[in-house]
Amino acid sequence: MDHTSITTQRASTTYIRAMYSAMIQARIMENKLSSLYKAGKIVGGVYLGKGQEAVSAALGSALIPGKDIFAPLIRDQAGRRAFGEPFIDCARAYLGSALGPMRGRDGNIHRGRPREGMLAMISHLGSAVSVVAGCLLAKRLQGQMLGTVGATCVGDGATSTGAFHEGLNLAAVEKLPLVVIVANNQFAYSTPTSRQYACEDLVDRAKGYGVNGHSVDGTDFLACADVIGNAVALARAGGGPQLVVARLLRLSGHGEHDDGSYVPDSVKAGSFGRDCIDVAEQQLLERNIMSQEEIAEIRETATIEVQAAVAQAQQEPVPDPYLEDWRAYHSPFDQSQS
Amino acid sequence: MDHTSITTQRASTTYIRAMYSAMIQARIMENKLSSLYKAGKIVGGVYLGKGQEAVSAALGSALIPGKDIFAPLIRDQAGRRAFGEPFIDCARAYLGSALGPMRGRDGNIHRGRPREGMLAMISHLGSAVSVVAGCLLAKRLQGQMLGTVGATCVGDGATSTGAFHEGLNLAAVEKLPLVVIVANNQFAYSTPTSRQYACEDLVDRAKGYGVNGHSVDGTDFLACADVIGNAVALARAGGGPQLVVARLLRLSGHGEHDDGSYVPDSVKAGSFGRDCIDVAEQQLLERNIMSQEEIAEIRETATIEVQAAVAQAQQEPVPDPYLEDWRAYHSPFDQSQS
Amino acid sequence: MSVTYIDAIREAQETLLREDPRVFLYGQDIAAFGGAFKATKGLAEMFPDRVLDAPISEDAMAGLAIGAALQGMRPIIEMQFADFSSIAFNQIVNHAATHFYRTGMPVPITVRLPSGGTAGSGPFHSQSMEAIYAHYPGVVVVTPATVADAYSMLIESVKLEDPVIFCEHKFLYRWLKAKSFQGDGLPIGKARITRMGRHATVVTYSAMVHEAVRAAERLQKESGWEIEVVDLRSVKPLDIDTVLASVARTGRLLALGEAFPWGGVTAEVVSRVVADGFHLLEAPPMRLNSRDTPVPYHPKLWAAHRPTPESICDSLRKLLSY
Amino acid sequence: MSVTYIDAIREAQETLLREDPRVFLYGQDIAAFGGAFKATKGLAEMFPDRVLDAPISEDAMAGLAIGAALQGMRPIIEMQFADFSSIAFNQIVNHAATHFYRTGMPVPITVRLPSGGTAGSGPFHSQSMEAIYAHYPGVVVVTPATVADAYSMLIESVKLEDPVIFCEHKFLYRWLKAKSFQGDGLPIGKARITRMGRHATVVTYSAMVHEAVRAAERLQKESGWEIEVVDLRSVKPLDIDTVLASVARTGRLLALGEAFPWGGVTAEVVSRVVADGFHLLEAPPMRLNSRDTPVPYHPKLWAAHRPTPESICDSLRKLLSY
Ligand SMILES: Cc1ncc(C[n+]2csc(CCOP(=O)(O)OP(=O)(O)O)c2C)c(N)n1
Ligand SMILES: Cc1ncc(C[n+]2csc(CCOP(=O)(O)OP(=O)(O)O)c2C)c(N)n1
Ligand SMILES: [Mg+2]
Ligand SMILES: [Mg+2]
Repeated sequence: MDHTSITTQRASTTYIRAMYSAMIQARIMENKLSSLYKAGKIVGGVYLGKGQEAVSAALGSALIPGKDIFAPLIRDQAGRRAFGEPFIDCARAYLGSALGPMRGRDGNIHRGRPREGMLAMISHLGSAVSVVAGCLLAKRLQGQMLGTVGATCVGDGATSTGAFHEGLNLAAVEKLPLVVIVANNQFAYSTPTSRQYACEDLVDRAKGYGVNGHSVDGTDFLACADVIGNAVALARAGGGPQLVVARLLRLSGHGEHDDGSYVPDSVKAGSFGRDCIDVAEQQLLERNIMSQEEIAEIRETATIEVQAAVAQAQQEPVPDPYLEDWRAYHSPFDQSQS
Repeated sequence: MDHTSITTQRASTTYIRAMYSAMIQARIMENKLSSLYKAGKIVGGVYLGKGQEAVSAALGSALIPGKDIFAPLIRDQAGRRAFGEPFIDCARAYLGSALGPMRGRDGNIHRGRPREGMLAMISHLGSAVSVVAGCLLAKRLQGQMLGTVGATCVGDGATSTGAFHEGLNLAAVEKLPLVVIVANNQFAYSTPTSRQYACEDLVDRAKGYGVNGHSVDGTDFLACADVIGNAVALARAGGGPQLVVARLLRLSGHGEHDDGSYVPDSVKAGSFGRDCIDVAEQQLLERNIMSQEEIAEIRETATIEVQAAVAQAQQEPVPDPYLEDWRAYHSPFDQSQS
Repeated sequence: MSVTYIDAIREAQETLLREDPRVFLYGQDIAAFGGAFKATKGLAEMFPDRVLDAPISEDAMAGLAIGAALQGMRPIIEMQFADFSSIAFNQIVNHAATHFYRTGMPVPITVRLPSGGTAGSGPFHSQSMEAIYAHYPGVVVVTPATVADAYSMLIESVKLEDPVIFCEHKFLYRWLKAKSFQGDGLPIGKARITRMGRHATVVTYSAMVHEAVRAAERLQKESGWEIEVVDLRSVKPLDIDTVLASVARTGRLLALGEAFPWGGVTAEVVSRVVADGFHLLEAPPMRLNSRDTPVPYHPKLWAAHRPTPESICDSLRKLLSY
Repeated sequence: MSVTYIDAIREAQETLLREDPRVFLYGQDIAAFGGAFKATKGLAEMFPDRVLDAPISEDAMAGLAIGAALQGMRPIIEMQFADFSSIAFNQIVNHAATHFYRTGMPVPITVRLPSGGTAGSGPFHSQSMEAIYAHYPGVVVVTPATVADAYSMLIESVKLEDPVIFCEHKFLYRWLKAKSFQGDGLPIGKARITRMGRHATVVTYSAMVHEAVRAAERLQKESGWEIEVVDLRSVKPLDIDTVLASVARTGRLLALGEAFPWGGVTAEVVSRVVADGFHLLEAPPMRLNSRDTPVPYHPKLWAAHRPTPESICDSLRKLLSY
C-alpha cells in the first residue's frame, strides 16, 4: 500500500497543520525536559518521543477531545498535545508540582486526565489496550458509541506482552472502534526487534486478530497523516479495530539516562534515522501548506509557552507529606482500619 | 492445502497403527471414566477427549518418548497413551490412589511424568507453551537439541490467553522445535468461537509469529497423521515452531458434569460432528492397513487392560493424611519455619 | 422455601442489573450458559446486552472492567475460579487499585472470585486469595459467610466507588441455606458476632465461620466452654474494634482462616489485636490456617489440609488450657 | 577498594556461570546491554550462549525458566523491576511453586526482583513484593541486606532445589559498599543479629536493616537505649528461633518493613512471636510498615511513605515507654 500518493486529498489541511504544531510543541517541550534532567532538576526518569512525533501527532490530531478516548504511552508527548493536554500538565508531572492532575503522587509519562478521556498509563506495557476497549464497550452500552474512537500506542516491545494480545483480541471480538498504533522503533530499551519477534512485519498480526492492518513509514509526515488519519476514520465509521504499524527509529536513548549507544550507526544512518520534523517541514513547504514564517511562529509560540509552563511549575508548591491525606480509598473507611 | 492425497506415502504404517491403537485405548479408558463418574466413584471433574483422539494421537505418536517433550492438555488421553503413559497412571489419578506419580496430591488431567518428558499440566490455560519452550532451550544449551521436539496442545479458548501469545512468540524468537496444536473444537466450555476470536481461521496467526501454519480436519484420521506428522517432522528437522490448527467438535460435554446442550444440533450434524474413530476404522479398512480382526483385537486388549488398571487402582490405598509429609519444599528446611 | 448462597449471588446481580443501568456482567460462560456455577443463570435472557461472555483472557477482562468503570459503568467480572484471577493480578493491583490515589478518580469494579476448597478440586480450583489482594492499598476485599451477606454485600460492593474483590466461597454455594436474603444490614467494614461466648474468641471469615460455629457447639456440649465467633465479613477494611471488644470479653483469641499459613488474614488479625489489645489477652493469641502446601486433590488430604471442627477444637482446647 | 551490593549480584552470577554449566541468565536487556541496573554487565561477552535477552514477556520468561529447570538447568531470571513480576505471578505461584508437592520433582529457578523504593521511582518501579510470594507454599523468598549476603545468598539460591524469589533492594545497589564479598557464611533460613542490644528488638530485612541501625544509633546517642537489630535475611523460611531468642533478651519487639501494611512480613513476625514467645514480651509488639497507599512518585512523599530513622525512633520510643 502506498498511501503518500493520495495524502493531500484525504488528510485535510487543518488536520495536517494541527499535527505539525503538536509535533513541534512536543519537541520543544522535550528538549526542555532533557535540559532540566541534565541540570538535575528532575528526579526519576525522563522519556522522550524524539523521532516518533509524526506518528503520535497523527493519532492525537485525528481524535476528538471530549468524545474519544486516548491512552498515550511513553513516547506520546506529541499525541498528548494534539489531544489537548496543556504544557503545564507535563511540566507539573515532571517537576513534581503538588498542583495539577497528579499532585506529585505519580510523575512523568504516567500523567493523564482520565475524566477527560486521556488515560493515565501504568508502567506495565500492554495494559492500556484492554482498558481502552473497556471504555469503548461502556460507550456502546451507554448508547454513546456512534462515531467514537478509542486509541492507544504501544512499542514493538509491548507487542510481546500477553496484555496486548488479550486486549486486541477482545476488542476484535467486540468489534470495538479501537485504534492500536505500534510504533516499531526497532528497539525495546536496548533489545533489537530480532530478539522481540520473528515475523517479517508486525502488521502480519492483524489478520490473525481479524482486524485491519496498516503500515506506514513513521518518519514520513504526510504518510502518517494519511494512514493514521484513515485508520481512525475507518474505526469511527464502524470498521472495528485497526492495527497500524509505523516503522521508525527512536532518536534518543530509552530514557535520558541512556545514551542508546547500542543502536548501530548503520541503523541511525538508514532511512528511518531521519527526523520526522525535518521531513514534515520539507513536505509542508514543498506543498505550500505552511510557510517558513508560519513554522517559525509556531516554534516561537511553543518556546514561549513551554518556558512559561516550566517556570510556573517550578514555582509551584511541591507536595507536603504532612498535608497529604494518604488515602488509597475513595470510600470513607476509617483509614486506621485498612 | 490438501494433505490427504499424499497421506499414505508420508505417514508410515507403523505410525498410523500406533495412532489408531492409542485412539481406541483412549476412548475405552474414557468410556470407563465416564461410567465411574456417573457411578459416583470419581470425586472432582472428569474431562474427556472424545472426538479429538485423531489429533491427539497423531501428535503423541509422532513424538519420541524419552527424547521429546510432551505437555498434554485437557483432552489428550490419546496423545498420552501414544507417548507411553500407562493406563494405571490415569486410573490412579482419577481414583486418587496414593501410588503412582501424583499420589493423590493432584488428580485427573493434571497428572504427568515430568522426569520422563511428559509434563503435569496446571489448570491455567496457555501456561504450558512457554514451559515446553524452556525445556527445549535447555536441551539446546545442553547440546542435546538435535532432532528433539517439544509439543503441546491447546484449545480454541486457550489461544486467547496472554500465556499462549507470549510463549509462542518467545519460541519463535528462539527458533525452538516447538509444535503447538490448536484443537479448535468450536467451544471453550460453553463459549462458541464467535465470542473467542474474530479472525477467519486461527491458522492465520502463524504468520504473525513468524512460524509455519498448518490446517487439518481433525476428524480425518489420515489427514491428521499426515499434517501433524509432517509438522513434527518439520520441527525436528530444524524448521522452528509449527502451529497446527485442527478443526473438529468436542463430542462430549466440557466435563462429564456438563451435557453440552448448548452445542446446536446443526453443528453436531455438521461435518465436524463425525467421530474420528469411525473415520479411522473406515480409512484403515479401506486402505487395507488393518483388518477387522486386528481392530477387534486392539479393542479387546484395551478393554481388558483398562479394566485391569481400574481394578488395580481401586484396590490401592488412598493417601493417608497422617502419613502425608505436607512438604512443599524439596530443601530440608525446618517446616515449622515456613 | 429456602434460598442458597449461590441464589443470593444470582439474585443480587439480577437486582443490580434491574435497578442500575450502569451495571453489566462480563465473564467466561456467564451469558446463555449462566456461568460455571450458575451464578448468572437466566440473566442474559433478561438483560441480553449487559451479560456478556468473555474470551479466556482474565487480564483483558479486568482491563475492560477498569475502562468501563472509568466511563461511568459498574462492571461485575466473574472469574471462573479465584485461582484464575492470578492472570488478572496485574490489572487489579496495579491498574485498578492505584488509580484513585494516583489520579483522584476511583475505579468502581467488582471482581467475583469463586474461592476456597471443595473436595476433589485440587491445587488450581481451591484457592483463597484474599490475602494477596488485601495486601495492596486501594482494594476492598470482602468475604461473605452467610446467604444474607452474599446478597447485601454484593449489592454494596457494586455501589462502592473503590475496586472490590468479592470472595465468594464455593463450598457454601449450595450447602448454605437461609429463609430469605434479608439480613441485619451491616455495612462492609463491620464485623459481626456470629455466636456469643465468654471463654475465647474465634475471629474468622467466609466458610470457616461455619466450621468455627460447629467447633464452638462441640466444645460447649463436651465441656461447657462458651466460644465467641466473630465473622470479619470484610478482611480489608478489617473491623478491629469489634474484634478487640470481643477479646476484651474473652481474653483469648484464635484467628482462623482457610488460606495458606504464611502471612494472610490471621497474621493481620493477631498483629492488630496484640498492638492495641495486648493487655486484654490472658493467653498467647493463636492462629489456625491451612497447611503450607498446595491444596491437595484427594478428599482425604483436602479434609486434613484445611482447618476442621476437630482441629479448631484442638486449637481452642490448647488456647483455653493456657 | 570497595565493592557494592550490585557488584555482588553481578559477581555471584559470574561465579555461577563459570562454575556451573547448568546456569543461564534470561531477562530483558541483560545481554549486550548488561541489564537496566548493570547487574549482568559483561557477562554476555564471557558467556554468550548463556546470557540471553528476553522479549517483554514476563509470563513466558518465568515459564521458560520452569521448563529449563525441569530439564536440569539452573536458570536465573531477571525481572527488570520487581513490579513487573506481577505478569509472571501465575507461572511463579501456580506452576513453579506447586510442582514439587504435586509431582515430587523440584523446580530450581531463581527469580531476581529489583525491589523497593528509590526517590522519584513512583508506584510501578518501587514495589516490595516479598509478602505476595511468601504467602504461597513452596517458594523460598530471600531479602539480602548486605553486600556479602547479596553475593552468597544468590549463589545459594541457585543451588537450592526449590524456586527462589531473590528480592534485591535497588536502593542498596550502589549505596551499599563493603570491603569484599566475603561474609559469615550463614545459610538461607538463618537470621542474623546485625546489632546487639538489650532494650528492644527490631526485626527487619533488606534495606530497612540499615534504617533500623541508624535509628538504633540515634537512640543510643540520644538516650542510651540499646536496640538489637535482627536481619531476617530470608522471609520464607523465617528464622523465628533467632527472633525469639532476641525477644527473650529484650522483651520488646518492633517488626519493621518497607512493604504495604496489610499482612506481610511484619504481621507474620509478630504473629509467630506472640504464638511462641508471648511470655517473653514486656510490651505489646509493634509494627511499622509503609503507608497504605501506592508508593508515591515525589521524593518528599516517598520519604514519608516508607519508614525512616525518624519514624523508627518514634515507634521505638513508644515501645520503650510502655
Ligand atoms: C510488562 C513490562 N515489562 C517491562 C517493562 C520495562 N520497560 C519499560 S519500557 C521498556 C521497553 C519498551 O519497548 P517498546 O515497547 O518497544 O517501546 P519503546 O520504549 O521502544 O517506545 C521496558 C522493557 C515494562 N514497563 N512493562
Ligand atoms: C486461564 C484460565 N481461565 C479459565 C479457565 C477455566 N477453563 C477450564 S477449561 C476452559 C475452556 C477451555 O476451552 P478450550 O481452550 O477451547 O479447550 P477445550 O475445553 O475446548 O478443549 C475454561 C474456561 C482455565 N482453566 N484457565
Ligand atoms: Mg520500541
Ligand atoms: Mg475448545
